Amino acid sequence: MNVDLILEALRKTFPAETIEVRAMPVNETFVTLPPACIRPAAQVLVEQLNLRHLSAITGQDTGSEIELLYHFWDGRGLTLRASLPREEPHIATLTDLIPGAAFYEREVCEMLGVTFEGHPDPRALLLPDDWDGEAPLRQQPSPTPAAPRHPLPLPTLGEGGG
Amino acid sequence: MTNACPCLTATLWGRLERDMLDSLVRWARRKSPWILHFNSGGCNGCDIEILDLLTPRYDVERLGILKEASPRHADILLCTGPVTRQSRDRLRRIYEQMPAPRWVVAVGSCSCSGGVFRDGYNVLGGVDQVLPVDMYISGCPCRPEAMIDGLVRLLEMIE
Amino acid sequence: MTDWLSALFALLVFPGFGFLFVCALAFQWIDRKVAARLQGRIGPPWFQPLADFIKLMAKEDLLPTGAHEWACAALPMVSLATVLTAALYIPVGGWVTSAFEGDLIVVLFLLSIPALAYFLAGWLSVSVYSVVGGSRSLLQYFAYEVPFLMALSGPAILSGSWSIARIAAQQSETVWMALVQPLGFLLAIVGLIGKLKRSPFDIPKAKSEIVAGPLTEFSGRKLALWHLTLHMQTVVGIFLLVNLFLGGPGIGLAVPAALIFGVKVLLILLALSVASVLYARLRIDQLASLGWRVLAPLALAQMLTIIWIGVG
Amino acid sequence: MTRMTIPIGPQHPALKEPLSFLLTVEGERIVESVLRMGYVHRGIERICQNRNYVQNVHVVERVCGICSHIHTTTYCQGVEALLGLEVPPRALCLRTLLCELERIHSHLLWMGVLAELIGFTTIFMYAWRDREIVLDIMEELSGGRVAHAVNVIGGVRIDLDAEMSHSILVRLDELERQIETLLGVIQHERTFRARTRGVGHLSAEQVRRYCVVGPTARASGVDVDLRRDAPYAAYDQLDFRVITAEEGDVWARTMVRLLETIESLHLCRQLLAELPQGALTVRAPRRVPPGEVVSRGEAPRGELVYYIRSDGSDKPARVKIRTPTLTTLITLPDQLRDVNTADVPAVLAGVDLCIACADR
Repeated sequence: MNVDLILEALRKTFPAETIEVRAMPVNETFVTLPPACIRPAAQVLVEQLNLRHLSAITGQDTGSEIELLYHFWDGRGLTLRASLPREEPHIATLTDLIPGAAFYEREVCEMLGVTFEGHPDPRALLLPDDWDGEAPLRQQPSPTPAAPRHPLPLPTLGEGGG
Repeated sequence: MTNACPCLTATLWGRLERDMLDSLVRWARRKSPWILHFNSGGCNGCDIEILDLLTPRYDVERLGILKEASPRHADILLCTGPVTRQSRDRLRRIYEQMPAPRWVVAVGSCSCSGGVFRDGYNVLGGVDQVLPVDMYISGCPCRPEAMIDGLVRLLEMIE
Repeated sequence: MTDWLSALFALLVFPGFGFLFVCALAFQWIDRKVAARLQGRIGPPWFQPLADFIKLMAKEDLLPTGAHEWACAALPMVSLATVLTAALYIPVGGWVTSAFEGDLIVVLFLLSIPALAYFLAGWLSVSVYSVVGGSRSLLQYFAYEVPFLMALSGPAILSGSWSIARIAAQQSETVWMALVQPLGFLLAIVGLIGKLKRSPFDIPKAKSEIVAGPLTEFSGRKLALWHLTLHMQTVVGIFLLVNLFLGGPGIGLAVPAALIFGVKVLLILLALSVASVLYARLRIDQLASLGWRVLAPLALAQMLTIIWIGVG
Repeated sequence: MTRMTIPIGPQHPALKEPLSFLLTVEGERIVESVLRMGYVHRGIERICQNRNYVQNVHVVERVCGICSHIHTTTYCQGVEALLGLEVPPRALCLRTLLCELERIHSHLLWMGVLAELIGFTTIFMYAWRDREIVLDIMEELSGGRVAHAVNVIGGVRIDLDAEMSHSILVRLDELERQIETLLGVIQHERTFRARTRGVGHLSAEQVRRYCVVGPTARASGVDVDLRRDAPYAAYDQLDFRVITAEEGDVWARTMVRLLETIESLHLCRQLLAELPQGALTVRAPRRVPPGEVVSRGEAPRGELVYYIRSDGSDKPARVKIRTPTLTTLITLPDQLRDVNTADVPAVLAGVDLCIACADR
């Protein structure tokens, strides 16, 4: 993977945007883009540069905003970063470009409450069916306390222990 | 007089017979514990050690232990891992499907107390939060030897 | 009076329930032990099958809501009864309890009833796995039964009699059928594995696919009876094969006939155990194609050859 | 033909861990499958935010019991990069040694599980019997059969001397003979082939679309392996082949994994022969300077990604774990379409699911 080539392609696609580039440890390049550019940028990566392996999507709540990190990989790492507002964050889905992104997006959606517009199946991925708390990775004192100790009436003892 | 005697004999005989039958059944239960394994949120470490029990080095079939697939056939429920919210109801349902007499064994530290995950937002704690546990086997992960020891002690309790 | 008593003895002790019960437990133990040793394990102690049986008998008997209660209770009894009845017509080491011309056909008929009961048990106990297992057991029945029947009719045709005792006795005078019809013998063993739903043909009760097949929802006493039926079927099936293929009781040697019979029976049991260890489980469509493309044509060819030789 | 719904899981003998599939079948053919996971979701990413960096080594070790070591390796590697630590070469080699032993253990375990699920109990017994050799070695090295607690931030906790290294080499030779026997049996056993050939097929194009990694991808002819593509730990000094196959079915995955175990054995031998002398750890400060890092490692199941962000305190602000199983789970509805219900266990086992990894 040639990072310069990718940056050139991205700058050509978004001439009006400022693209911040930082080299990070372990062969990684972080590129910050406005949220609206993520999907076109992914399109460029997939269709023009044949960079199709999306390793992961990390979502994090920095306290002031929700950050999404799209980790691509092709011999070197390339991470696209976008910042979303904390109130009703939403961004376009990548599932039609990269079907493998479906689970990553579902996870970010339930963990941080980010809406992925156009996601074909936005069900919860990991949280239980009866989850009624906040999105658990949002910064807050504690994400819905784990259900209290002894939350259920214990079944009658006696059949066991013979 | 003529009535009392056979009556007494019959009672004595009946009791003897019942005792013999009782001890026979207890013997059979001790010698033939069939286990069902359910992971309610564990990391896999204990689960592979449970499977390891069946393999040549530990071979628990020599103790009569068989790993069954259906809750209806099992005597002992081996639980691994902490109980997560999603698997809580399933764990209870499996227990309810098991015919009496049945026993529950918590295998591994998570299953005993919640282990390293006890403050997780999706973790309810150990198996005893949901089911009555008859035997706790600690360890992270639990060694196969410890499991055999725990199971044998449970079987002694059946006595 | 003595007639009546001896009939009762035959039903309950030998060669009826008592004898078959002991054999079923012993065979089950031998089978498990041999398989374990072949897999590098130690295997269960000798009383294991007995402990399993008693424990299951003493366990709570549950059925899911919606299952046919009386049918589920009756089916294991019916199949156990048919197996026991079949056993009465099979000579054990030269001991003939009852025999008549054509009892082979009756025995084969009786032995196929448990397969049907097994299917019904799956169908009536409402669980999805049971239903799938039941329909698989029926499919399997059609795959193995035809070659099995054709293979077993070989000795009957050749010896000109449909009485098991007479076929066995005739072999004492001539030669073992297994030597005359090695192919038929092989087909009969393969068919028997299918009939007993043993590995590698344990498709209807494949643990990793459909839990325990038709028996998934059975527990306690009913399960114990089902297991007993299956293991008694093993015993009866092996006895039948020994009588039809491995020669008759008397060979004029000093050794008692019962001992020789026992050795032959053990040989077949060992063959079954080894086969169960050596192969992966087949899929139902693979078994069907094996049954109809390979086993059935072979059995047919063998039968036609016998008829041709017999007539010529 | 009537349609029927068959539930597979959460408690099902084909699954060692809870996962739920609702299969809609026509006869024995599957037309649709719906996946529900999350039964083992413990919220590890959140737990990690509440513990300090040192405690987290033990938490991430318990993401998965089968590939525990690669989790700590990738995590420690990330934290070390944030700290700018130079880990001593001996420590890197020992880390790598454990990684490879773990790969052998994981692949043999998988072989056994697959064999059991297709009804071949004997192979299961043999594979797991041979696996005990690796477990013994790992136990002698670290004190744990399954969880090793070998890695610390800045190095490793274990050491070995010449005598132990010799005894390991002897046992590795024995293991190689056993694995070759196993390979021979599997290649020649017709029933095994009948149950795995053409089952659970994934094309190279599907692998790329779903971003599948590891042996599953390699069995479909996609040549990816982080050990070669982005050498971490001591892999840059080692010489090994990346095994690939073209067929993309369970059979190909079996071959890839078994040949990989042999390759891993060679790697272990190289490591033991060229083990550098020197320190085992460097001192690591408790507080980590602000920064972020993406750390990658090749787990037995494929690419493992850790993203760690530090805000300057002694606890990480975010630990994101992307495990290889998540990528294979997404392909399962595709793999299961039009498959015979009897092949479901083979398909599920074939991709080597580790639900504990995927749910975290």
